Amino acid sequence: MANNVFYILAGISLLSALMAMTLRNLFHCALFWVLAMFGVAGVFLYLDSEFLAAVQVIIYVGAVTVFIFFGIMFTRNVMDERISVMNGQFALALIAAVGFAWITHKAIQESSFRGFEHPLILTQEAAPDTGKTTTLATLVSGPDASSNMSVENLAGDLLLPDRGFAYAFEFVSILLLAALIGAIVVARKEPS
Amino acid sequence: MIQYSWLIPALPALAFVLIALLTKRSKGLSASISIGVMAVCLALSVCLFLHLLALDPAGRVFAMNWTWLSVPPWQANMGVLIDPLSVNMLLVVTLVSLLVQVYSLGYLQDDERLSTYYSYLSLFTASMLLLVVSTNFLQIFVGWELVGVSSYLLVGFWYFKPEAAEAAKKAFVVNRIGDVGFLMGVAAIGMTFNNFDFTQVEALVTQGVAHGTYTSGFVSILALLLFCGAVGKSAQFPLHVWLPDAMEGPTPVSALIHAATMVAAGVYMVARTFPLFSADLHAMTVVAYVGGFTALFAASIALTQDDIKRILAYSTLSQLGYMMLALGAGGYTAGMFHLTTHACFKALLFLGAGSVIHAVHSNDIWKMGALMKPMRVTGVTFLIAALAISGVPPLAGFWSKDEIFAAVRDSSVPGHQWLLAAAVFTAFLTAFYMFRLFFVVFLGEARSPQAAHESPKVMTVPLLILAVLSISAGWLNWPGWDAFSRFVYEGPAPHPESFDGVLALFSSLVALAGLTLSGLFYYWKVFSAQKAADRFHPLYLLLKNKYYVDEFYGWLVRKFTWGLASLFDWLDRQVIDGGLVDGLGRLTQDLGGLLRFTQTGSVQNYALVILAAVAVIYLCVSF
Amino acid sequence: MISILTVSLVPLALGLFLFHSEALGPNALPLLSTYMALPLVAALASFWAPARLARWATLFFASAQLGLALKIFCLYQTALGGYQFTEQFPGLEGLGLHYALGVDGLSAPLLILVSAVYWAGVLASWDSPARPKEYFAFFSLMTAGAAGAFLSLDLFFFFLFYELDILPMFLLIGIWGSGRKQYAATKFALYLVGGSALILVGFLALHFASGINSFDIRVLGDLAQTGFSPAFQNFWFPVLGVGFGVLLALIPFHTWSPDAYASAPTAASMMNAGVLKTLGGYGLLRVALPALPDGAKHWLPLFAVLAVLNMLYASLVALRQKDIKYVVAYSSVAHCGYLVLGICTLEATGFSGAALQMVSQGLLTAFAFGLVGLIENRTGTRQWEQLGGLSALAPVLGGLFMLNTMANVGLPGFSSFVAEFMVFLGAFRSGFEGGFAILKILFPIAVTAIVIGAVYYLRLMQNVFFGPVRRPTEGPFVDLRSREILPLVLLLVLSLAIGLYPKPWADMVNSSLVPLIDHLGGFK
Amino acid sequence: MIEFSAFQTEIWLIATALLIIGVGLFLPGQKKAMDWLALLGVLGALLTLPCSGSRCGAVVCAMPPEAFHGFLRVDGLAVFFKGLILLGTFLALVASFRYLDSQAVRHRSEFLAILLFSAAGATSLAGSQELITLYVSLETLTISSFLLAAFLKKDKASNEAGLKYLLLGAFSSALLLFGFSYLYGLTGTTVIAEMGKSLLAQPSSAIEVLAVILVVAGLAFKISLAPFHMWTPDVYEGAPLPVTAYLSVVSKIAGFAALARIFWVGLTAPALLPVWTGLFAVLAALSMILGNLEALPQTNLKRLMGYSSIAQAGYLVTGLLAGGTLGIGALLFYLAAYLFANLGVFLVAAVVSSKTGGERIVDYAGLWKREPFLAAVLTAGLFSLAGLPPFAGFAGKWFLFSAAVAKGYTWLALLGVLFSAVSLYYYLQIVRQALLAEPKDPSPIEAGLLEKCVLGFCLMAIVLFGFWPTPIAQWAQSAASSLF
Amino acid sequence: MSTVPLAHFLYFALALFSIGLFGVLARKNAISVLLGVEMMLNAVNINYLAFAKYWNWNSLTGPVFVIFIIAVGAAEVAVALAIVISVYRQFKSANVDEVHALKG
Repeated sequence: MANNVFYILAGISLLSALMAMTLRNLFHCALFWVLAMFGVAGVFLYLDSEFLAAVQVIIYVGAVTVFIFFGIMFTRNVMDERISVMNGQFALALIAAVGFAWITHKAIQESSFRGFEHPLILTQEAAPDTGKTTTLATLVSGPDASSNMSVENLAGDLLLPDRGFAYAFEFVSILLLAALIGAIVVARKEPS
Repeated sequence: MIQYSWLIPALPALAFVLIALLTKRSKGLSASISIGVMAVCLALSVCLFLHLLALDPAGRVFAMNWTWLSVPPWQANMGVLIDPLSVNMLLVVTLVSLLVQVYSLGYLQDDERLSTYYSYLSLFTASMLLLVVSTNFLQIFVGWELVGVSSYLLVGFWYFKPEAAEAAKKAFVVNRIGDVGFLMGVAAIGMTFNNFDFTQVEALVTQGVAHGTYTSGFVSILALLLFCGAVGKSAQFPLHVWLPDAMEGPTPVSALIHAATMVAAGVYMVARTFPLFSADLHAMTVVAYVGGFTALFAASIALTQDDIKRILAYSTLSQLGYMMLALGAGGYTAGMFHLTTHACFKALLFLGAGSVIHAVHSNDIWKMGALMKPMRVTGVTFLIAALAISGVPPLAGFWSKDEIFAAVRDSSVPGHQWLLAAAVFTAFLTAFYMFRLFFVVFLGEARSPQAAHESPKVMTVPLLILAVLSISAGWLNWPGWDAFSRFVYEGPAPHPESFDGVLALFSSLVALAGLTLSGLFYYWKVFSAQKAADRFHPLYLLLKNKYYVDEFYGWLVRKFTWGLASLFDWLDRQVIDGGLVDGLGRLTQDLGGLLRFTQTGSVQNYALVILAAVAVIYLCVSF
Repeated sequence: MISILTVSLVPLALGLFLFHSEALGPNALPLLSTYMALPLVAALASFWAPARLARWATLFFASAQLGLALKIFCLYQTALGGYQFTEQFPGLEGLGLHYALGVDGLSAPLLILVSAVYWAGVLASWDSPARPKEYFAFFSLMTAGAAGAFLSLDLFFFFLFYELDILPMFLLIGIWGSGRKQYAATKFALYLVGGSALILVGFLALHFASGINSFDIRVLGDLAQTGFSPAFQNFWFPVLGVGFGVLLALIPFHTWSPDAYASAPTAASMMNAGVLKTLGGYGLLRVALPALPDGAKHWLPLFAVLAVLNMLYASLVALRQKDIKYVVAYSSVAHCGYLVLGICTLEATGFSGAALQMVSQGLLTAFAFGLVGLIENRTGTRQWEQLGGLSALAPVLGGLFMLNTMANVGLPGFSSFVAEFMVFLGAFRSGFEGGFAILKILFPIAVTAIVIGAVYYLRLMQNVFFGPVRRPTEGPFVDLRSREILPLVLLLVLSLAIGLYPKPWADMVNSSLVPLIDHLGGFK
Repeated sequence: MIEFSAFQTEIWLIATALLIIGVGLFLPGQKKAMDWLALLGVLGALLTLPCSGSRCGAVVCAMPPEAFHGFLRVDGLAVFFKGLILLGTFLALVASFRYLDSQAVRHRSEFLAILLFSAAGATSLAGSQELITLYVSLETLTISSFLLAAFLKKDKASNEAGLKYLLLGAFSSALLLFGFSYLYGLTGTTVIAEMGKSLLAQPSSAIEVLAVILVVAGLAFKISLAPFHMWTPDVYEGAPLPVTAYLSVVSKIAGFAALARIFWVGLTAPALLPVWTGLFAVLAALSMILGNLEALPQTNLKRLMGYSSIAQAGYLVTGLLAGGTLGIGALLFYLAAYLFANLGVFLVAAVVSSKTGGERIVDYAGLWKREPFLAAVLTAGLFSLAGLPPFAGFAGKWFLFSAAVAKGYTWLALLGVLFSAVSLYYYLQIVRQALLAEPKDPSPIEAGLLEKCVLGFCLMAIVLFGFWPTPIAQWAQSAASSLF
Repeated sequence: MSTVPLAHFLYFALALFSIGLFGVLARKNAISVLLGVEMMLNAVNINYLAFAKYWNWNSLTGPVFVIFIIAVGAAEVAVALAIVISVYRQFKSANVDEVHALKG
């Protein structure tokens, strides 16, 4: 049952992603794209990442789509249906995308990922005599839900300096600031 | 005495440097330096000669050596070798040089570049003397090249005359062709024996042949390589073409270089390295035949020439051919003897011719005539020289030519009887063309537009001295006394040629016959030369055009060398540079131009390339 | 004139004697570094000095360098042999680089060549160039490159100094040249960089294959230490050989040189044809042969064929040239053939011949280019068909050109005779006494070059200086001034010094070449 | 306690950027102030380096400062990279002032600030020891670069460059992330060193190889290595000149910082090493060939420099794949040489183009007559790029190729030197115009004092590194040793 | 509760990635291309979370990475839109294949 939820979500996502990438009408594309993002958010949920699912919905489905609709509005003639929406290398692109998928699929098939029917955890067994901490791992059948994956922990990881990601977190704000300033400057209409 | 012998080549060299660098401005001073030095050299040579005479015949060899260059295990020296052969040559060279230099004072008195002329002459004598006293193959080659360049400079002395410039170049290049062989020979000898020294190499050759270390065939190859040089320098067939053209130089130069001394260097070199030649009959045969052929060949050409100097030049060729013939036939002393006597009378002939040219300002014998009267000294001395070269007894040429005949007769060269016949016939021709020249120029009717007059004393005195020598030089080998042969002969060469009365008589008759026939044609006019020429027109044309050898060489050079040069030039410009080098550049650039089209400007193409690259790389890595 | 002599002789004397003085002590200054640095100083000085003083500054340092060269030559102890006056500073130990200079019997005469051509080049361009500061600076820089390359014992610095020549030469051709100068300059630079690409990779291969962390020529040239396998040597020798061959203008890699020389200003042609080319032969003798003896034995016969081809082919091509400078340029290509042939004998006499040929052809080619420059300067043309009978107008010029002709023809008395003769000796010995069999055939062919080599120069002499006077411009014709003669005289005197008494020179080069032959092990 | 010294460089840069924005907001007319502020900020950041890199001088660094769980560590290598990045930024800034004036760019403060943000991203990248930190830094650098490339809004080319760079940049970082995700899947960590240890312990698998290839693709894009290079000429040509200068140097250096760190720390497993070194060798060869050949027919200087930078990436990767202190040291040295040479050229180009408005090669005709000093720097820079002595590029190439030969990549070295010879041809095209051709417009071009000083500095560095490479090469080697 | 194998998540992500890829490569419109890129980033996110869940729950690295990717992606979209708008002003088109003045 629970599995089926995943497959349905995945199916919806992929289908709408496909639509989003192939439909002629850009507006419809954007809508399907939003649907696909919802599907992905659902999968996030399924992967016990409620918080991220929420972020996904807020940021992508909310903010990003708004942005994109903005963009669509600005670029008016995209609604014109007489012109092909695919470029000249459409066929090659298809082959490349399918080929890439095929290759990667093969690689995943051959890999050790294939064996994991259940979520597993890797417990680290410190081997005191050798001092190695992370190299040897034992695979144990993990608990179904994790108490670790909480917003608090996540926030802790992101904000506490000793957890390491605080720097990146701070830095991403710089990135956002730069992007914001830059986007404003670039997008602003220059007086002639 | 011997220890000062190095001064003999050194003094003229010093004179050259002095004149070239310091005294160019003063003609008189330059000439005095040069002539003075020559006189000193002559005196030194005479002293050496007397010194040697005083010694025991077995101990007349002295050598001094200074290391000039060495790469272990060999070393090359510069040195002075004093032995009868070289002293004989020294005497000839210094004497003729001195006389010619004095003569030049009159001949070239009006030339602005007299200083230069004397500097060149000094350079020449220095080089020639270096060659003469050389102790080894390298040194003789050095001298050889240096006389070549002096000859080049002197032939081209009047460089503003295009013919002179051309002749100078031709002389140099043709000599170089001979030098190819010579150089190979010297290199081969030096590297085979680790030695360049004449005496040591000769000893090694003798020993080596005796012990079977070296085959006589090998030695004869060495000898023939050396002989190539002699063929060039002594203008033997087929490298004779330069000598007649070299007559473009001032006449005293022709007398000195192209008659008496330098051209004889080839003969001297063969004599000097005689043991190498005599080690094998093949080498001797080649030498003899080249000499014999050249003698006959050149004499026949001389019959029809009109230029006084060219007639003498062909005569020189012919006489040099005699000398080679003698050496090839084994007549070591005969060759050297003829060299010596020839130096006297041929120098005399040329100086005489110079005197004539000086008087009439032309080289064409048909523009001269009846000069005996205004130019008595010249005429008489010229007659003496002509008689001498024709082999009329008892003048110098008679004796030396006779010894050559004797040597050829006794030679072991196969077919020597034919060579003898050729030599005798050449003697006949010699007498004929010499007296043709004499009769046309000095007797008969006057054809010169201007009145000729005798040359000044400074020119006639050398003529007189040479005339005396032309008469008397042959007496050195008076039958039974054989002073010359005994002096020069030292080595293991075959016996000294002995005088043969029958042969002498016969050859005298032949010479007289030639003389008489010539008189019948050109003096008494019993026969008409014109008619004879018409009668044998093809032959006449052939002789007149010198057997078309020059034309043939010209054709060869044009077709072959020039063609090859053009081909290579084309190859260089069009194929290597234009095709390969620029082509490679162009190809690279075109390749770049083609590759540009991959840069389509479409960003999605780029993305596709990235993805394709990832896929291809992955596939390549996995399989 | 007097001031030129003063500015030349005073520093010359300084260079000669300063280091000798007791007060300074024998090693007060590093001799070789100073030698190498002098042109660099000159470059800086001429760059910073006022334009009109640039030439004086350069002349000053050039003369000092000449003095120093003579001093090194005199102080070098032939009897001891080996590298002397060595200087060494640690460099990048991790990369095996160090700054090491030394001079041996092979390079000591070459230093004289470098300095003489430098000095002569400065005087040869005394009043021609526009922008004299840059001109003299670049010229000095070229010299520094050549000097450094001859002195370096470390391959990195050898290569650095060698390539240092390319940029200034490019600029000298491109800015101060004539004719198709841009084409020639570009071609020159590309060709030489292409050739040096091979050299560079070859050097690196030597270094890493040896397993010794050193670029020292002395170390890499010792097979006992490096232990290169024959297969390795056979592979890498041609790489280095072709690399140096490009520099030597070995056919078919020669086409850069006529164009470059013909377009370059006189002094640059002198330096480049006289000195830079020599570096190719030097590299072969100094690096390629000692390090790769088996490879050399394997490949030298082929190079010998190319060398002989150079001698004949270039001479014949020279015959067809209408531009005097091209004739001289092809002549210099032809003369490199002797050099290479000497090396290809793999034999002591041939080696000595090659070493002397380096010096000789350097001096004489520089001499020839100097003269051609003067002819062009006087007549305004280089096409010999437009010229004739110049001897009548300018006897001194004619006389010098005559000497040049004779020297290039290889007449005894000039260094070229000695060198070429020794090359022939070596070729014979190698061919007939157990060396390379192919030299049996090549030896006679090579000797014929003395004829063809003579023809084009004699023809030039005949056409330009003999015969009736012919020239494109009218007006007074001034014969050479003493300032113009002076540099040529220096080159000539050096050539004559070798040609008249070659023993000390030959002994000096032998002191390093005989050990080299021993090292190569002959043909046993 | 947070060790600020581990990221004080970035703090400096960001603070300066914010200050400039402030100036721009409140004193919009104060162009000079912004300029000097930017320069001072970079210089200040540069000054923070020696004390953050190591307390005992710049060369050896026993206890590199680290922070955030070791995710950020300023070891010797990081110091070196940061130094280069800051120098590059400084030079690009100097190149931009006059250019911005001549193009009448209105948002000067924003331009400068974004440039500084971008530089902060780059320096931060150099110190990152962990993929997330690295990714964020990288994106800061890249996204700011997109903006800079598109900064000339009225210029079609600039817009096109911005768009192309953006699309391909985003695409390639998606590939990179995809690769990272598999690496994370395989190792469970994003700390590069731990990742390396973990990979060492497991057998090689296809997905691992694929992940590595994706990472290569993502990062090769940044250093414009063929065949991931195709954006380079278009973007270089279209972007504003100082931005091109910045991209050609800083972006590339940062890319190499990431590559060196990820590959030589994270992916050294014996099964992987030959895969990616071999791969890099092929890509390097391809870059040299494509970059040099395609540069030959170019007529636009910026575009030509784009192709040139592709070729240079090829040479540089030679050092990367050779590895060891020798290879990475060579890489670092050559980066330094490349920095001065390339930026010297671009600085000259900026001065010239500000005066003439032209960016074609023929616009440099007769530069020698118009301003000899510019021509001299241009020549030296181009010759250095071609690898000719006495310039730094020569020593650099020597080190690079000797590292390659030492690792058995002789063919690559041979290819490199041969194509260096080819490259000389197109560099000479420029030099020929600058030195040998006659100017169409003989009016002098005067460079400002600052520009002259900086150009002089570049020239000095190019020549000095060429003549005496030892000190800097030693420093580079010791910096490289912090990887091994 | 969940028994979906890890590989299926991966396949899902892969499919999504490939669809995005196709969009990037084949769509004319710049906005569509951007949508494709974002889709690829989402696929990456799925990978991270899947690995995080199946591999090692203790560390939050995977989710953290996802957060950063989302943040950076958002910034990217902002910048992208700005540039697209600017391009549109100049080229009067937002079609990627019409923006190819720079080439060769």
